[in-house]
Amino acid sequence: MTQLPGLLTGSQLLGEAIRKDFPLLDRVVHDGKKIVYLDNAATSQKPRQVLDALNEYYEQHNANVHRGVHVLAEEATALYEGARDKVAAFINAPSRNEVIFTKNASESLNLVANMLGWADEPYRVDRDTEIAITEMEHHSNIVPWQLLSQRTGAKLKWFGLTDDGRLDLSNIEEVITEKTKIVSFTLVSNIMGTVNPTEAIVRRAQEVGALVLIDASQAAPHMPLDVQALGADFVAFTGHKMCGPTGIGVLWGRQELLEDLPPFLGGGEMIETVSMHSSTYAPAPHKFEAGTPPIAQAVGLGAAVDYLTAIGMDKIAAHEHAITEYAIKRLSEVPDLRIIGPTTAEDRGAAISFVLGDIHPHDVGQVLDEQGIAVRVGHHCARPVCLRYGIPATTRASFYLYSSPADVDALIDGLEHVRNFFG
Amino acid sequence: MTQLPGLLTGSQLLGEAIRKDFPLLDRVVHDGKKIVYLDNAATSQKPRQVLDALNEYYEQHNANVHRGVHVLAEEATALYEGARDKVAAFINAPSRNEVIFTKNASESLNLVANMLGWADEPYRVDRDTEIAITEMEHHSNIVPWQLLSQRTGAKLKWFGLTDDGRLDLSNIEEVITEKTKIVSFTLVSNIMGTVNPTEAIVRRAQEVGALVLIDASQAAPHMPLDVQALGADFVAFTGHKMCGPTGIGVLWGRQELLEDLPPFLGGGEMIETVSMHSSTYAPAPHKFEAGTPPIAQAVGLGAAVDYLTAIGMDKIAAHEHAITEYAIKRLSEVPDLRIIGPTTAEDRGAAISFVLGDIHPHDVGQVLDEQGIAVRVGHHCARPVCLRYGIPATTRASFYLYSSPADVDALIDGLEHVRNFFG
Amino acid sequence: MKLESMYQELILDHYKHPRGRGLRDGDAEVHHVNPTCGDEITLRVKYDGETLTDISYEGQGCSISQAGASILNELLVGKELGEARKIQEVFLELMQSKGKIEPDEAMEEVLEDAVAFAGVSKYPARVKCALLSWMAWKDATAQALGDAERKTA
Amino acid sequence: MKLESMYQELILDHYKHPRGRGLRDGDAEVHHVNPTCGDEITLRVKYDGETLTDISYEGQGCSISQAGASILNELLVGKELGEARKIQEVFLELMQSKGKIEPDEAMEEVLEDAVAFAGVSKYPARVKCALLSWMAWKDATAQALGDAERKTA
Ligand SMILES: Cc1ncc(COP(=O)(O)O)c(C=O)c1O
Ligand SMILES: Cc1ncc(COP(=O)(O)O)c(C=O)c1O
Repeated sequence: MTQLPGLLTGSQLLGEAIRKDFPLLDRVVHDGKKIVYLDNAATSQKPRQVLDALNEYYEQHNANVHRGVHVLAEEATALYEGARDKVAAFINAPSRNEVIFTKNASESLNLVANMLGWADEPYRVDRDTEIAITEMEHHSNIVPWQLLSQRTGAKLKWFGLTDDGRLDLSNIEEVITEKTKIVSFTLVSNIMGTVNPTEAIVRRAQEVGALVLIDASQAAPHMPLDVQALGADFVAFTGHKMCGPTGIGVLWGRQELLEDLPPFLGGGEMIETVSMHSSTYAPAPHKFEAGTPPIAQAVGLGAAVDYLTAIGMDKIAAHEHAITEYAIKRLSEVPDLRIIGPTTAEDRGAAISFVLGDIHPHDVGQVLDEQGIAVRVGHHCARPVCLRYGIPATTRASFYLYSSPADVDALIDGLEHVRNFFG
Repeated sequence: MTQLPGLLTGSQLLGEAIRKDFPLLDRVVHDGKKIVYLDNAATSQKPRQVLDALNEYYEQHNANVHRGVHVLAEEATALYEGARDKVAAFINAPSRNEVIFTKNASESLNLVANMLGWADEPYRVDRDTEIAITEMEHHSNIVPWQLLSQRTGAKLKWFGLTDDGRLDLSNIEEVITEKTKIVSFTLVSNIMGTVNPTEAIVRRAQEVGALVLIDASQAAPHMPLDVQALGADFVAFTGHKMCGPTGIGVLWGRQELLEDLPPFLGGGEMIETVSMHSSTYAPAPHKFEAGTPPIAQAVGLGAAVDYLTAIGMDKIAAHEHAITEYAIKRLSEVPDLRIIGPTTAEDRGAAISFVLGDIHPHDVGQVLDEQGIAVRVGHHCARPVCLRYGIPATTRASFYLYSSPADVDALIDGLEHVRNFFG
Repeated sequence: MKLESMYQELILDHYKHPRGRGLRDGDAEVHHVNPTCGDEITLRVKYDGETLTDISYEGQGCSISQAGASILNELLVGKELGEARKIQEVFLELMQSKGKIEPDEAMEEVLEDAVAFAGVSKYPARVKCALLSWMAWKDATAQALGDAERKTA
Repeated sequence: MKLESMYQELILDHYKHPRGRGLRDGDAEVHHVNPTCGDEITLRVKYDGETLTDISYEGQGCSISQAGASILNELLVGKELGEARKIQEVFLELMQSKGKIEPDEAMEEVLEDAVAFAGVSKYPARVKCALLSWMAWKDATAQALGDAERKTA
């Protein structure tokens, strides 16, 4: 480990041993360079423990879930429903039946938007009502609301951003009004790392009787998540960013709402009884899980949750905070580098976006890649943020539990090389 | 292998060697009984080759797809898009861009139903139009249309069944009329194994200008599938039944339709450009793939397609036909056993439903399970078929490329035991 | 054979020779379905004050669900409501035990023939079958008493 | 460093010293965006009969997309439409070659400085950057000629 004078005592850092759990971190690219993986906000790597759970599922227990009396079907069902228990505990859900498995966070967010479009009063979103989001949302928390607004005539409003990358809540009473039916916002920005203040927003939403959906895609992997403490009505996140497989997402929703709201996709598993003339629906969560669910992926997500919990989500948060603090300090020393988003480690996650002089992020990313450093460049599915700050794109380095100060150092050296290359 | 006097020469059978590719088939249950897996219509087992592809993806190439300039992102994108090429070739799609990855067949079917509900003319389903399905559909091809019908006011009609488990097309001109916008039906029944005559239905649909959606969930795993020869507008199927992972489905659709029809889920990946005020959508297939796709699962499905293709889909079909013929013959010898569905192997797949005297299928399944024989019991997500034939449920044995005549023999012995137990 | 711990002689006997089957006059009727397998029961209860004087039923389904109704009838008819409820709770506890409760004498005294279901609790897919008639009874009772309360109100 | 095969001196030079940049009078204007990275170009074409007399442009984006526009300008301005189209096809073929085409002399004669992009074809994510201005040119040309046709029709 690098010498970190003063700044990092190392005490908050997780050990390097964690890296051994992640096979991909041994990957060598471009003629002998060991990968420096700093694209964690896009997706995380998977520990051996998760891959083992997937393999064991497929090799020993694979069957379709529910409705089966044979031993494999019972085992697969127990594993799948056991994963639901694990996720429920991980987010402190009052009931396991409030945890719905989807294919990704995007489906979770769309699910809520669609439910509200088809709902009866008092939930129904229609031409006389409003939807509130923010300018720092991921496209997956913008486009579903644009679609809903187009389809129902509801008005879409949003919170703007301050110059230092935070939500501008100064006009909260105009953005969230008596007409607002749903407020949907991200807990942590995937592009700027900003951690948003939930309390003020939730309080205002409750005041006007609006539902609250929190996009926790960038929070669930990185910090303790307690859906009860958040006070939201729905919370969405995605498995692949939190050491789980691709192909699995989660929507948590309050029981009463899940009972009252209409289903989204129709099909096997989500029904109680079907005739050609009409059907009745199973209680939640099954009501919202049409078709064969992502069984192996749920099992893998359960293993990921076990893995993260064993390490401890607060330890992970502390580790990332220390790395972020160090990274911000070192990045601030790079000439011509401008951070887009909060420039201190307070109330921010471990995704750091920046621009480097007038070198286009594509070029930054490409030259870093040749050195084995994987960052993401572009608008990070948050183009309104780029528009807001008048930039075409950013370079984003994002850290996770296996990131080390040495990764930061490699990034800084890499950026030096970029500057020389285009200087 | 069992002696099969006269009936099976063995020449159409695939070798026993195939079983070695499937780790789960070595599973031992209930104190030493090797599993006899006859629940293939619910889900198939996975060959080692598919599991290897998943592991290699996660250990060597895992990254989020598209938009990345680093080497992992490029590899992951190439693997994901490569899987699309493989699937396109597997179904003889005119263009790879017509292949949409979903989470399962249910999502594929719901996607079409939702597109048509939001579409402009001439595709729009509304109160003045009709939808046609059949009484032998899986719930996943019934409930989406019931929902669409409730939401738009469109009338839902269906083809009934003949006593021998086939579609009754005698009133085709009443079921598919000038008002019909969409005809959706299954190529192979998951409960009775019936292979449906597509030509007559497609011809009538084209006559009245209705779109055709074919549910190929029980066809794609078992026989050569050529979407061009089918003449349909959309074809849906699911990965987990064809040696692929859970969490992945496919919707194929004709290019012009995918261009004209509106998107379903909104979010990252499916957009061209996003501002807070409006968004434009990427061309198909991306337009219909919101959020991080099931990347590893697509790669796994690609490996499954490679595996099946290497063996040959017509060889697989011939193998299953031989097994089905043998199974029907032997089942017919069991006293009090009544097959629900076609009682010959002609125009039928390898799923065979039956009732055994008045012993409830649950009890049949349970006693078979104790002997290590995994069948499915219940209504198989096709409750209208049970209603049609006046039975509460069936026992279903379903075969696949690794099934052997010895599996059939084990089933027959098992049923003998069931009869003694409840006799 | 392990299975025999589920299909006890007693269960098979109730299945083949159901007690009290058929629909008779009652204070309330309910129809319950087990959507996972299509088991169905139509059940009526008759109360004389606090005394459960009849449980009559028609149904179709597997041996477990049908034997369950027969045993329910045999066990509860004639009991006071309070006692019947206590029995139901003990049975529910046993069925939710995932095979972990080995019924002791005290339990056997409460459940009588119904202890034969202990083995079923190991089979999650079948627990619902075993509970079908018990849940129907609970529901029918709530309706009957609700009506009664409404009448006296 | 392997990367240098992508970032040829020539490309960096066009990037740092773009030729013909700025918007001037034209027959048609298009605005193209590369949605995957936000590269943008506004491009105008001016024809005198069949002769392409100017390509003027403004844009922002990475070195590859900006150098691409500069090279496009240098290479096509002054050419007859038919020849320009042929050059565009050869360039497209090179860019879609996934690094498999090693430009020979014949190709170099057609593409001149643009052969420097050969290395870019190995980077699928960047091919779109390289093609951005070429696609914009094609589109603008179609518009200009469509207008011309409509005018003469
Ligand atoms: C004919 C048919 N259609 C649709 C489906 C739904 O597939 P999935 O559950 O993977 O969505 C199935 C299988 O369950 C099926 O057999
Ligand atoms: C804040 C945020 N919301 C939503 C998403 C969408 O997640 P997914 O792509 O898994 O649907 C992402 C990640 O891409 C994200 O960072």
